[in-house]
Amino acid sequence: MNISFTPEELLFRDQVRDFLNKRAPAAVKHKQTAGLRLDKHDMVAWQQSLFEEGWAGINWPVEHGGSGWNATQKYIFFDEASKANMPRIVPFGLNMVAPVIYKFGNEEQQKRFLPDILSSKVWWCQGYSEPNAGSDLASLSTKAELQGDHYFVNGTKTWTTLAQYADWIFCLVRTDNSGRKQQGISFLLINMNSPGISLQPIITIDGQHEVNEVHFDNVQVPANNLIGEEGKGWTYAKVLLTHERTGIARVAESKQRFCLLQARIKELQDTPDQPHVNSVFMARVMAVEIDLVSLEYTELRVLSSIATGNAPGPESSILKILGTELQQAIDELFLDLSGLHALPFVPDQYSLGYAGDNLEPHYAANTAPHYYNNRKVSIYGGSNEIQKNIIAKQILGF
Amino acid sequence: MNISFTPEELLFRDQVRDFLNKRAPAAVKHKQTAGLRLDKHDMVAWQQSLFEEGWAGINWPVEHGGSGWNATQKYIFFDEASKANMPRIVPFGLNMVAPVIYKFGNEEQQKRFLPDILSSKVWWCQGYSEPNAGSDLASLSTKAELQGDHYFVNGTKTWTTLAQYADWIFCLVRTDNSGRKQQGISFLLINMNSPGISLQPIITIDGQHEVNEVHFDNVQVPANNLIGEEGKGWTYAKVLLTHERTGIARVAESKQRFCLLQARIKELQDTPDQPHVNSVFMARVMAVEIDLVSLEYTELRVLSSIATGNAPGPESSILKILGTELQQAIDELFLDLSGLHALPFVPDQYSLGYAGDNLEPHYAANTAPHYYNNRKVSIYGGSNEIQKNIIAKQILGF
Amino acid sequence: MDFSLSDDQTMMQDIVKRFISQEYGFETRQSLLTTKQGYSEDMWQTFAEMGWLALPIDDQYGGLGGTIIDTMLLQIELGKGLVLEPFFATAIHSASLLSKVANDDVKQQWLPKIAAGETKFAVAYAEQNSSFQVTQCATSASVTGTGYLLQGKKCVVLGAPSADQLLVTANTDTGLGVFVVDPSLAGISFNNYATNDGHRAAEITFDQVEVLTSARLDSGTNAQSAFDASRDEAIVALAAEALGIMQKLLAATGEHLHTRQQFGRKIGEFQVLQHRVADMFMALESTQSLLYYAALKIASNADDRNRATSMVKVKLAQTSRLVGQTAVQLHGGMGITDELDVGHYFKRLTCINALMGSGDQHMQRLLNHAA
Amino acid sequence: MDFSLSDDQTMMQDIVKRFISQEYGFETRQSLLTTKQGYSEDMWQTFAEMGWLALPIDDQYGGLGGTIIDTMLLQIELGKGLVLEPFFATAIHSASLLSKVANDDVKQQWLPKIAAGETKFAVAYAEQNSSFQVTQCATSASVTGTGYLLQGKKCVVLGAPSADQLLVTANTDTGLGVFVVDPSLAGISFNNYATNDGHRAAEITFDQVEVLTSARLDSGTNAQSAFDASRDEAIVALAAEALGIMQKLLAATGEHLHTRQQFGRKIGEFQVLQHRVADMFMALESTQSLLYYAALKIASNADDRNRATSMVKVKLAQTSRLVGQTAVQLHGGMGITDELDVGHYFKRLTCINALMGSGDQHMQRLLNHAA
Repeated sequence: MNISFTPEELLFRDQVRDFLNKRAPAAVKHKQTAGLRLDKHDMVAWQQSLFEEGWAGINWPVEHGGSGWNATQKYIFFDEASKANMPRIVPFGLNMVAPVIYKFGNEEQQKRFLPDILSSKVWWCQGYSEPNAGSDLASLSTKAELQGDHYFVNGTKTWTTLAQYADWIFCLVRTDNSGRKQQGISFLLINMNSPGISLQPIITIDGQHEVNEVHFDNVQVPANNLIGEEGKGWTYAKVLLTHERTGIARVAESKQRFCLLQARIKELQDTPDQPHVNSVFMARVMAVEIDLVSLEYTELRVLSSIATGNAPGPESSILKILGTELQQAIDELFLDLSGLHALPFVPDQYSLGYAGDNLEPHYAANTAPHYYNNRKVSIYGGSNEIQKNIIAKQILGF
Repeated sequence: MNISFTPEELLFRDQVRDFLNKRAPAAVKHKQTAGLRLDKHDMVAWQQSLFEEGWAGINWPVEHGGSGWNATQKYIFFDEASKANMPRIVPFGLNMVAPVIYKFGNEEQQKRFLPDILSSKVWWCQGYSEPNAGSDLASLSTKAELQGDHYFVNGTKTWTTLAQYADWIFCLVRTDNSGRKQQGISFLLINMNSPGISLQPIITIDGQHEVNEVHFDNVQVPANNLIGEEGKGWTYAKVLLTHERTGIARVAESKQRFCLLQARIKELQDTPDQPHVNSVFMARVMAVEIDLVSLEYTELRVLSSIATGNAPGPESSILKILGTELQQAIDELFLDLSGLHALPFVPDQYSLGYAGDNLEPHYAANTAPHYYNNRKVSIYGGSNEIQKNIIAKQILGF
Repeated sequence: MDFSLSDDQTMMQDIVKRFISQEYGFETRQSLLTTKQGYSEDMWQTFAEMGWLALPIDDQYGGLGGTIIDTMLLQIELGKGLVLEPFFATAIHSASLLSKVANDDVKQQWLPKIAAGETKFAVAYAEQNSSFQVTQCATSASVTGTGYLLQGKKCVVLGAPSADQLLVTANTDTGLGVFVVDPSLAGISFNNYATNDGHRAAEITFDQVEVLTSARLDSGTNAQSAFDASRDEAIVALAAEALGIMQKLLAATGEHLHTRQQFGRKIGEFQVLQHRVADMFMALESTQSLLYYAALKIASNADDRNRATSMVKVKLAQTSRLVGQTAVQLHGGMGITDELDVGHYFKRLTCINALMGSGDQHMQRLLNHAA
Repeated sequence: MDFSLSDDQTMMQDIVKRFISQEYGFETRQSLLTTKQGYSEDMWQTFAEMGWLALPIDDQYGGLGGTIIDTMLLQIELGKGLVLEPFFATAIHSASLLSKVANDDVKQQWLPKIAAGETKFAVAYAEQNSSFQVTQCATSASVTGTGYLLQGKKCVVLGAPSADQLLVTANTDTGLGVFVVDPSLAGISFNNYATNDGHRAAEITFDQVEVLTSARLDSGTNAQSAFDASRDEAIVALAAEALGIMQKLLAATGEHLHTRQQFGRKIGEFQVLQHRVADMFMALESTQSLLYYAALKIASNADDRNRATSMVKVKLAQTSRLVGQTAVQLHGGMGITDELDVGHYFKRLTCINALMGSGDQHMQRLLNHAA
């Protein structure tokens, strides 16, 4: 057991740092530091810079264009990228649909879809949740009926993140109603330009349009867009869900935000007579820092265990719960550090080229919307309550 | 709405203070202040001093010898008694079996039992819990079969507090097995000297003999020791349980212990370079103080509501949960204030006439055993989990 | 000792409750949110007619002379309606500060107008580096021949965009002063904005603003202690509003648990969620108890009053987060959509927490006080 | 970067695990509790034969030269057995302090004897008003013609009743000193007692105790920093022991939830209790992560090492309480009876929390450090 890096690993780290210094888009860095929302262009620009370096397929097999990194290299990359204030990778294409395609898709599908995912040319979104199937995902009812060479899809998906940017959607659809509800679910890829698809924006309490309802009204989908076998969609998705949960922990992102928080606290501590940083608050900051170190080591232990060939157990649920609780705890610290100054709702201030006056103190801007929006993280990806059920089941068998 | 006392109430308070100054047993006060356990003699002496004043039946109807106090007077009495470091009243006789006897017993039973309870001449204990019926009290199986003029009782009661002191035990027994499990339960008074009763001490992790198993081996009990009707025992007990829960909150006792804690903190703060009182610890102390004020006002609101004729709702469960959590939080503060010095297990030190050397610091003695023993308070009287079920049921109807 | 309400209080409570449920529904509020002003002037006049603006004001100044308990009861019900009108800024905080800091003439001049709904006020006290205790105040008022020259910047002045008059704190050579200032004076500029909870506020810059000597209200009184006392009353009012909101969130969550089905049953049948609701209920009861405690201590000396209001603010920081976050969590994704009321209650609770000192700041005050 | 164990480590772990489950069952321990000595001398010799006493000691002093990771793994398993032998006092704390403070001759004199199970030590450092940082030390060592005169009182000296030698901290005119002292010297008196977790300790009074100059071990080293470093190693060992205990408590609770029936079903079927077990499990994982973190930082500079051990101690204060209290709660009344092992694990966890600084003290150290 040791945590020091080998000379090769240190070399790799320098390479990553060099890349981040020279190639990471500056506009993205500004927005990240100022707590502003990224738009589609920002996210694509960042991911394409990775693609050009051959680093887009971080978890992908080498034969499909993966980076071929081991667990330590991945850790180094994400750690350095987060220190450089780069955003996480939008997961829907690169980390969610791609693994299903390269694991369960046929060769034609792999050739058709994977290159554009790797180069971030095509934007994907996820069609899992439905209005009446939240945590009980398997009870979904969007129907796909095979008629000749096409499926005809009818139903509604919801909480579809950034569907307004998407070229394609991967969906769990019901192709059979007879057996257990988990059976009869299939995994279907659907072009968002298909006639019969309509979007309805859902505005969240931070005033943003991030999620959508996607309606399918007799949408015609070529049968060769079905992944694997009919009725096996649930199995494919489950493999992915475990992965998704781990990703949701977002340890690197939390480290990044915690560093920003510490920098802002430092600024304030250097200001005479400032009222926000007191010993009660600092004890909460320290408690979060301890949880952050703990979570980072938990993640490293899990990655190390997976790397030595163990299957992930309840750990992915632990990472999901603790990771999202930590994100929310950091939000609360930002909020409380801002005090009264968190109240103004002026989302565009501090963006480059903003015409109005920016309100001081700068660190308070958008802390409240961020806090509001991030209440989602304990809800989505299988609510934290569901994760506890999963952990208990793995320990107790109940 | 107001919290000031009327001149009559202030007069009453002075009367109580005067009594506590002059008549409350000094030995009891010493033990309470030193955190030592009280023995039977101490508890009886305290209660008999109340009896001599006509104040033993605090919740009793006047016709049976009750003090006739209103809610405010009761509050004043308990508040003053706790400030004077007096212990709570042992509930089994005066507060638990007595109400059942004066509400549901016949005149002969009232004459036979109530005077000796009021004067603390006879010690009662409670026979509810059984080894296989903990939180699920209604599944009790101790059997009482009527043969002629006597019941024959067989079974085992457990967690029977201070049964080793007791002259009588009041029991829930099963007289019928046919209907719902709550039916067929009867309320029976049993003399502890009856042949066939045997005690088995249960030693708890604080090294004390406080609770017992009570075995009944064909114990013969006169049929006129049955309270009310056969099969109605559950109903009688439920009336009592709500009362018990409220009592378990022990707000006055928590105030008393918190005052002791503050006095000890004060001593330490006056000691140069002491290591135990730091800002992190003091923030916890303050949080407990806030909860204490909150709980006291919750209790006052409940008492005021009951006094104006409302039935107690989920409030008694709230008082049970918050009151026991608070007791345990105060235990933790004592423990942490003591640090390393909580480790020595020398239960007899600091008692009057103790021959050995007392270990310094004095306040650390017995803080750990107290903490260990008090883990019971969130378990007994219907575990706090059961109380939350009750609250949820009253709010949600599930 | 008596915790029951008078008949008058119960009646008032019922009237407000009925008004809110009949006249101030969620749709009404949603449509007000999108107006330029952000609230309804008609509604404001109705508040005046109902006597709510007059309630906290002394009867010798055109008010109804209600007690803090009356204000508390009113605020609980207004909280349930998430009212957008600048009631807190004008009728609570400004009226209280005026009552405590001004002389009789000034009170006769302004309080009846507040009570009648004719004049709105806002208190401009917060600054970038000020705490809820206004011990630091960078805005200055320097003496001129005819009065004072105000210089400085105030942040997050609630109700400022609609205010007819401002109460401004500023440092003078004789300590903290409170000034009544016409917002249209030369040298005053506003940066108006909406707050996260849909209310309106402004950043106000005072650049060489000339005011008359008579604008200073605290001659003969202590501005610091008047501000301190009015802030404690404001805290009780805010905590009451928060309690009303939490009551609404508990009710909404209970209803949702009866409606929403998952895994083939009502989600309210899951024991974990049942206990979560029990936790919410206990949080509510604890808050209510400390609210009563603080309200009943408002008439005590400053130390006891400070202590009691800090206690309720610390508890509220904890319970309002628990109740707000749990309500959102149990509503699932719907809980953070703009179309459901739950998220709006949650946002208002969050903002209340940030007003008049955070839980941490009040805990720190309690610790400093105890040390 | 690598978190896996070596084959040797896995083998050692298995051996200790098997020994504890076969030779150190709960009944064995219960009977040792009631003996005068409170532990088994035979067991101690077995520990020596197994090489456990030698494990943390350098191979040049008769030890096996194990790393802190090896010690950690050993302690996790010993924790599960709740061993009563003074392993921590002698083989962990004393051996570490000797290694860091003494010169080569002294180490050659004592460390092989510790490794062989021939000599037991105890560290007498705590005093009534001392903290875990031993910056305050009221016990004094004043220079005489031939050596020093010790004067003072030490509290809660773990393992003292069975110790052959004491390591005593005392203030000298050149700063903190560490002395090796024969407990039978004139002027030393013991007040022996059991501790809450069944271990043995003593209050030791030094009344004009004469020791030779050579008794002072810290000539040429810094006693304060040696003590500091040995304390950090001791904290890792204690946290590892606590982790082993918590693993046992989780397993026992899981089993109980499968056995105990209430309301006609296994109590493990209640979702609230399931989630409580999930909380215990998460607490365990968090503790383990910080334990690894601290262990891997032991070789770093003092600042980083202090920080890491304070972090694990803060987390442990929280998780050990959660796990211990939940295990007791879920066992119901049985959880606090002397006859069930659960209560004994709970007591040991509680005592570990109080050793080497409470969670609050370590949090305070972290805050002071950060400020």
